[in-house]
Amino acid sequence: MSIELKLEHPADNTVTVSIQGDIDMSSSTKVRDTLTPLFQDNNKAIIVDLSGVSYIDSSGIATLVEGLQWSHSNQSKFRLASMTPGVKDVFEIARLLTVFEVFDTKEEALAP
Amino acid sequence: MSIELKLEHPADNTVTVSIQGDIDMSSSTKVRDTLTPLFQDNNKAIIVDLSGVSYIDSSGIATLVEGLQWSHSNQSKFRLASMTPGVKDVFEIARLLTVFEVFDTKEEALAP
Amino acid sequence: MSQPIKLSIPSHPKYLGLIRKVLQELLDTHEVPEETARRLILCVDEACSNVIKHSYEGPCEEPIEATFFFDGEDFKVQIRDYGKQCDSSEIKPRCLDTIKPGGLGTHFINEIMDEVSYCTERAKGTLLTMVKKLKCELTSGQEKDKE
Amino acid sequence: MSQPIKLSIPSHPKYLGLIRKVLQELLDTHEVPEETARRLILCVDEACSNVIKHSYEGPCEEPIEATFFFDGEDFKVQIRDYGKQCDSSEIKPRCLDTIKPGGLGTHFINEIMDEVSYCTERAKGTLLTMVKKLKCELTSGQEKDKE
Ligand SMILES: Nc1ncnc2c1ncn2[C@@H]1O[C@H](COP(=O)(O)OP(=O)(O)O)[C@@H](O)[C@H]1O
Ligand SMILES: Nc1ncnc2c1ncn2[C@@H]1O[C@H](COP(=O)(O)OP(=O)(O)O)[C@@H](O)[C@H]1O
Repeated sequence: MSIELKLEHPADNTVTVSIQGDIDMSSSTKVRDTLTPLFQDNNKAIIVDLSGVSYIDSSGIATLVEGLQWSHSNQSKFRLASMTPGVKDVFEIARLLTVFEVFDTKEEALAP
Repeated sequence: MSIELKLEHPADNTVTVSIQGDIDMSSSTKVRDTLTPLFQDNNKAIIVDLSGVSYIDSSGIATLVEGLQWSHSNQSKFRLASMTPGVKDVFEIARLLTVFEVFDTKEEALAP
Repeated sequence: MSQPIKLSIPSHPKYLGLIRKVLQELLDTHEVPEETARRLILCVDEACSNVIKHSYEGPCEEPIEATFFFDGEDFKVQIRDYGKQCDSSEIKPRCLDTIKPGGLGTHFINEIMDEVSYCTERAKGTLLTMVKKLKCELTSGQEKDKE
Repeated sequence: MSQPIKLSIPSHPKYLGLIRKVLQELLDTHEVPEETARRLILCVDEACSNVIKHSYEGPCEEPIEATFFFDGEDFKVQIRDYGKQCDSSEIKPRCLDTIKPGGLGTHFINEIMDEVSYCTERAKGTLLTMVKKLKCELTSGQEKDKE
């Protein structure tokens, strides 16, 4: 049930965050604690790999919206990759699927 | 949660029963309904492959004990193969691990 | 109507996974299609999160009681807490036009469920009742199978 | 002692899987070692099966209530039914010397649990209380990790 996050730096000023586990009220704090420091760096692109996430609730969405807000105010990229059907459905009901930059794979999300 | 049973006839008068799923009070009837007809045939060896069973309770054990009784009264073989640690532990607490013929693999159980 | 399944957990996020597992298992037993099951689980998770956040104002040892009913073609879930009461008209989603964090839980519940009502007519706490009509869902699931 | 987790199911074998899942999840949350968890799940499953078979004399819509407590180093579970009462001295394993089907459930419970008591001092039904001291288990689990 515990969540795991893995950071990688595939290019300069680019970081990928791979999340493994359910994102709910008990784990979204850990996701925020990992993402927030990235917003303060000189990062130009953050890619969140959601392939290991089969469940996300509104607290998880809220955390990702913070990334979106950072990208808008810093002319940076905040991209979501590899959503599972369950997670995609939640984004759809939240009417946020077209608001985020969403990619089928991490590789596509990494392309400039 | 539902249980699945597969029958094979690797040799004359020999049948293997592979079980997939938890054996509890809700599914042991299905195990019995599969095993009982085999006791009435001219079978000389029944091998039960338990590799797909991670949970067994006393009703499941009772069903397998019926196989043991059949083998004793018919000079036939009733062998158990590939117990998972959870199932082996239950047999141990029931003090039945040494009473049954237990094999690590289905192949070993098939050797005469 | 058959006997309900009841689960009572302390008001703490660490038990949300447990309540989701129970509901998943229960919906599986009743052969509710996967997508519908996922959405119902989301609603129950959001309702319990709101109890923890708003009714009990943070994790504590007070109970959250969930009761699940299968009533013919209806799936009904009730979430009972013994925390702070509020005017049920205050429990509503914000306007979603601005993109900002928060305020989505009640939106999910209202979008997914067919009936939602909050009742505070009791000494303490709130009883949330949510109903989902499964008939169309089950039929559309079967239709899909036929394809 | 922290607030218990309660689960109520109808007296039917199809819900035994649900109760095992709940307990597995709960024992995971409390980091109970895998082997101990498996054995505790077996006891609860056997106790519920016995309620279905003996107290309610077959599947029905009456409730089985399970309550799980973590009390310091003790794990306590109570199983409450509202069925037929019997003299608690009658609830006991048969002699295991003869190999025959049946009569193992209470043996498992007595072997695995540290305390077992059946109480019928109530208008209807029975309250079974089982306690497992986790201290030694948790320590031996940690010892194994060190090896
Ligand atoms: N169980 C509750 N008790 C009291 N107020 C609630 C409850 N659930 C929701 N609310 C109110 O409804 C608002 C919207 O809830 P929601 O859409 O879940 O978003 P959020 O919880 O992120 O604010 C909350 O901000 C709160 O004021
Ligand atoms: N909940 C119960 N209510 C009444 N009698 C019980 C209950 N549980 C067990 N018993 C009695 O104890 C005996 C032994 O139970 P058990 O070891 O589980 O084996 P089995 O149920 O296969 O007979 C049962 O045959 C029954 O007479």
